[in-house]
Amino acid sequence: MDHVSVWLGAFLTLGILSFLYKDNPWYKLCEAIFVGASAGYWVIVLWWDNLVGKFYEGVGDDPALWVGMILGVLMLVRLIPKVGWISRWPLAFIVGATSGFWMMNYLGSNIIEQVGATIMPLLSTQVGAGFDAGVWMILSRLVVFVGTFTGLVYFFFSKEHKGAFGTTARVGIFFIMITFGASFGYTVMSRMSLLIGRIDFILGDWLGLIN
Amino acid sequence: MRQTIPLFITFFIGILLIIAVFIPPFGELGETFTLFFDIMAVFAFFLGGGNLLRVHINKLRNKKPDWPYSIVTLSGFGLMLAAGLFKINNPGDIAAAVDTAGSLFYFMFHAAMVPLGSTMYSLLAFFVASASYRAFRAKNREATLLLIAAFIILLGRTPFGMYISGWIPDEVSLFQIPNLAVWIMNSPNLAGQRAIMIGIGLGVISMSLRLILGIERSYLGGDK
Amino acid sequence: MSYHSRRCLRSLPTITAIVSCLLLALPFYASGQEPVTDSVPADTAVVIEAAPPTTVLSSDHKYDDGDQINLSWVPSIDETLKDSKVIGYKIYRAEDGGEFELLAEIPDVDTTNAYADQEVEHGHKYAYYVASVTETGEYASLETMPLEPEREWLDLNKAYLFIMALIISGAVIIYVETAKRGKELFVRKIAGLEAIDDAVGRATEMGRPVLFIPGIHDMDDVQTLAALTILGRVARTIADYDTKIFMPVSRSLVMTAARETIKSSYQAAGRPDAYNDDMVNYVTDEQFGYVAAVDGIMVREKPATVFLLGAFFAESLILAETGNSVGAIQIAGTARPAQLPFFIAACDFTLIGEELFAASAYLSGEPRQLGSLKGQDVGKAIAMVVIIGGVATATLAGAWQMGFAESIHGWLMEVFSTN
Amino acid sequence: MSTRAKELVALLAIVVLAVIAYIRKVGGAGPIEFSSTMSVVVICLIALSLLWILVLTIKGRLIGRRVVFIYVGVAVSLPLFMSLTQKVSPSPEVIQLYDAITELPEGSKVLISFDYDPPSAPELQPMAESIIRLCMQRDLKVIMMGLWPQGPQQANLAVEKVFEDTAITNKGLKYGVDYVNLGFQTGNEFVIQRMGSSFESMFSTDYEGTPYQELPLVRNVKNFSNIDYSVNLSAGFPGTVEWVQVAVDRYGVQLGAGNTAVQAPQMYVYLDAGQLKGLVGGMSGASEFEDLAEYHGKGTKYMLSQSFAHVVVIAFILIGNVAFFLGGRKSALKGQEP
Repeated sequence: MDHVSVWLGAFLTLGILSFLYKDNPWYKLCEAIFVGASAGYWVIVLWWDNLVGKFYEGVGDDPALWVGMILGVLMLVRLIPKVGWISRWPLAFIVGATSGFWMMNYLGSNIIEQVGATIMPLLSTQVGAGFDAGVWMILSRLVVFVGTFTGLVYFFFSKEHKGAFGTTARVGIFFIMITFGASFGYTVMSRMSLLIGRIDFILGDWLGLIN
Repeated sequence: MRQTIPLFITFFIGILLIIAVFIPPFGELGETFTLFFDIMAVFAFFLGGGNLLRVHINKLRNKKPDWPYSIVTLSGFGLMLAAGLFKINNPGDIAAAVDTAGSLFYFMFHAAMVPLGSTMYSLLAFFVASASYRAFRAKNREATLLLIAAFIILLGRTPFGMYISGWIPDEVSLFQIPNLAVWIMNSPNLAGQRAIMIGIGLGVISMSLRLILGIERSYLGGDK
Repeated sequence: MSYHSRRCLRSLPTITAIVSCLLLALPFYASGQEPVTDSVPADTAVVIEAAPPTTVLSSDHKYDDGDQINLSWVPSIDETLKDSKVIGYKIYRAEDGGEFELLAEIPDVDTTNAYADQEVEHGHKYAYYVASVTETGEYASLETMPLEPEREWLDLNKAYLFIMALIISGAVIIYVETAKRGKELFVRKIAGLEAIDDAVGRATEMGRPVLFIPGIHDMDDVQTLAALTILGRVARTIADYDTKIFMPVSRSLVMTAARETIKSSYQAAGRPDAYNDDMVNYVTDEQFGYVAAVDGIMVREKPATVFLLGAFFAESLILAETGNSVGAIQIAGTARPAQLPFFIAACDFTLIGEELFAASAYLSGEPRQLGSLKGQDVGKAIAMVVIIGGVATATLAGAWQMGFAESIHGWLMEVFSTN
Repeated sequence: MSTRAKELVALLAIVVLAVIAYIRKVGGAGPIEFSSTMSVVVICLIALSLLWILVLTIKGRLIGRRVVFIYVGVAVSLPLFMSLTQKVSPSPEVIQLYDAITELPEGSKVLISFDYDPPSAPELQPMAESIIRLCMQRDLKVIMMGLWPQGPQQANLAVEKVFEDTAITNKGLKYGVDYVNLGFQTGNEFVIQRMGSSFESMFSTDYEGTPYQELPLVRNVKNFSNIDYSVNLSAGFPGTVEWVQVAVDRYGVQLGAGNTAVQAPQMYVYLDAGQLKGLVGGMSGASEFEDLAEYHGKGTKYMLSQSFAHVVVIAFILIGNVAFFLGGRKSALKGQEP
């Protein structure tokens, strides 16, 4: 890396880190650069990839893309107050498409797949295998079964969490909490790695203090 | 009228995409609609980018607090725009990809945006620690379970986990912390994840139906 | 049943047998031409190093748009020999009786003896042959009969998916209708949502703004839609209390949609004049550029209440910790399990997964919307029953090999698989 | 001295130190490395000061955010100077991925999708490097692509890094024949879906602009059926979830994944259901993989820093809780609980 980009990188890195101390002009400067440059970056990406790459180069083969173009232009109609309400049409289109598309996707991958995966024999490794599961496997299968079931009870809206139902829901929230704990524990690792990468840049690439 | 047409559009498109799943010739409809969405996003950006410009120009004009930073934002925006639109300094001239190595756009991205983005991201390491110190308290049974699980996973991922629990005999090796960490990931964590995922699936279906059927219409604005 | 149909049924096995024999034999009679072996040099003595594959069969892929033909063959007999020289297969195809062209090469001789040709189009006929390949030559099989891929208008593989969709949507719709007729429906309290009024009230008392962050995804994410539906309710409260709301967003489309939403809430509250487009501002699409800006806004504007609802990724904790450090009350919610622990740690109330999607219905208090929540509970109940029944039958079928349990389990696995 | 003056002095000090270090670097001085005695002393010092914080917290004096921040910074930086190494024991899901690659016959095609950007590189880049290195060592063909705009750049960086190893360079691998970078395509999961019928329809040229048909390695690759194993290196959306939902569920692709540690827990669902064949999670996963592949790169080097940082976080959780039970509970009862 050449001197300019290393120094620039270091200047910006330290500027962002200075936010940890407090909000200050250095951070504000970095923030301003970041917002301006990245907004510009995304316009360019949208421009070349979407407008040129997908529309301009694709519309010859697929005239249907004009629909997207028309909907896009309709979005701008809001700048004309008199007919501004037409700009709700593309919005309605997006809401309909997003709802319809994801509804079926979530039904498949989140409900059917997951329910299917929970159906496991408790006492055997697989169906038809006899009593061949070890103690730990039985325990694990039982935990997955009970955890999934009680977790669903927790999300039940139609019944107050009272009595036996409440106890089951409470077991469910216990499992959900363990899930969160596990995610947290696992995540901490990741977060530290990012910082290690930055420090490696400062101490290694910039200052040459470490290998 | 002003509400009926959008409601009809939402209904029609929503139902169309649901049915498309079952009709092979419509199989690529979702894909096509994503293309539409991508094209619409470009036009939406005229509004968004316009808004960004307006806010900062206003700040400059009215000399609001911190107005000098608006100059930086606007010039950063302009420079990136020019660099990308005219492919300034692009070794492969106008036909090459905008982010070809050596171009001004590439330089701006790697020398400015990458360090900024990575560092902003890495602030998380600090916040994780401060949240751990302040908020992860065994206040009640739920919080205690969360803590214990987090703790075992954390320990299981460091060599200390092995040192601490190395004495545990191999017959019950599950209780050695690294193994326990794996077990937590594979069993109780899996169960919790599944319950959450199934719940989310149902939540999405129900909300989608409310939107498609027009029961939920707050996003559409009023009749005026 | 008529006599004729019964008779037909009785002879069905025989007919099937004859037809399949014919089908198997077809490739051998399919073409009078000699197989193409032009890669073997003609002027040298022909040494046949490997036998060609046999019984090459092409069949239409069921329930598609007529865009796939499945090909299978019996591998070259040489593969069973120890010193087989076969290094792979080449597949050739002719479209509408034209020239045969190389379609694909399959290097892995051990495992593959099938190929799915997805480069076909409805309305054309395709014939194939497969050649076993050695270092020096190719040995072609007979050609298949030309086959036109068929287009089906209904994907019967997805019949169960359709029924599931019907049951769950049906439940939602039935409850919505029941509620519309005026039947009282009970929905339990959700803590995070009960707190919204207080949180907005607090901002009013302190004279500080409410900050609403709808996640970092665009309108094509359902979580963003959920956030906007909640925004509709929150903005209504804000309009009633006359509090300031500020909403920086990272997507232009979200900006337009959020403006519509807030505007309509202000209209519904009878205060359209108090609405102002500057309540919602676009910042940048870049994830961490947006976070840098929002963090800056938080420390400078010091909002009293922060809503973090929608699709969040790594930025969840950066935003939540900064919000916490300025002393804001924070209400968060996302469907991303990995980010939930951070919200739980740093925010005052957290909507977990499904609660995010249920929130707007719950907040509206409208009977029809509450009805939809009941409907999704039916889905949950079905899932719970299936899990119990499935695990029970699987256990019975697993340990004791009970016949009835095996068939129920088998059926459940068929229903609950997307493939 | 006013706060402002103090801040300025601190800033000046940082600048001066940086300039000195930079001059030192330009002058050709090598890196600094702590001896093992020195390392142990440093570790003891950190431990002692943590104890001191524990005492303070029990006494009811919560330390400020900034002190916590300094600890994190120190815990991450100092180990980078140390010459200690740390033993790792590979977890089953990492072994599964390693085995999946090593069991492939020579010449098999491996597809690697780079679905991350530079901010996630510290975690995923070491994985990318060691997976590519392993493939090249075993004479597998590597096809790279990205669903994230910056993915292909990361792919090139990884290949460059792998080529620094003479054992790999000596193989005389050729671009287009032994490895290829197809570049980025927008469209998220739809790109995967389209690839199910034709790679070429999504990548008409490679990253350099060479037409698909002119690349000997992929010329005959129609779709997933010509790929023997796929690896998805993912930092979020689109990523492993989408690859599983589309490539695995619809096209039966053999898929392994490298994930950031944040995402990895969600993948156990897929691992358990057999939809994923192998998973490398986070930096520790990367170092485990490096251990299996017998090459010690950045994953191993960073691991010490990471373990340190973990210990600091664990210490802070412990301190917080000990103080909560011994003294802080009173303040909690008084309603001052954070």
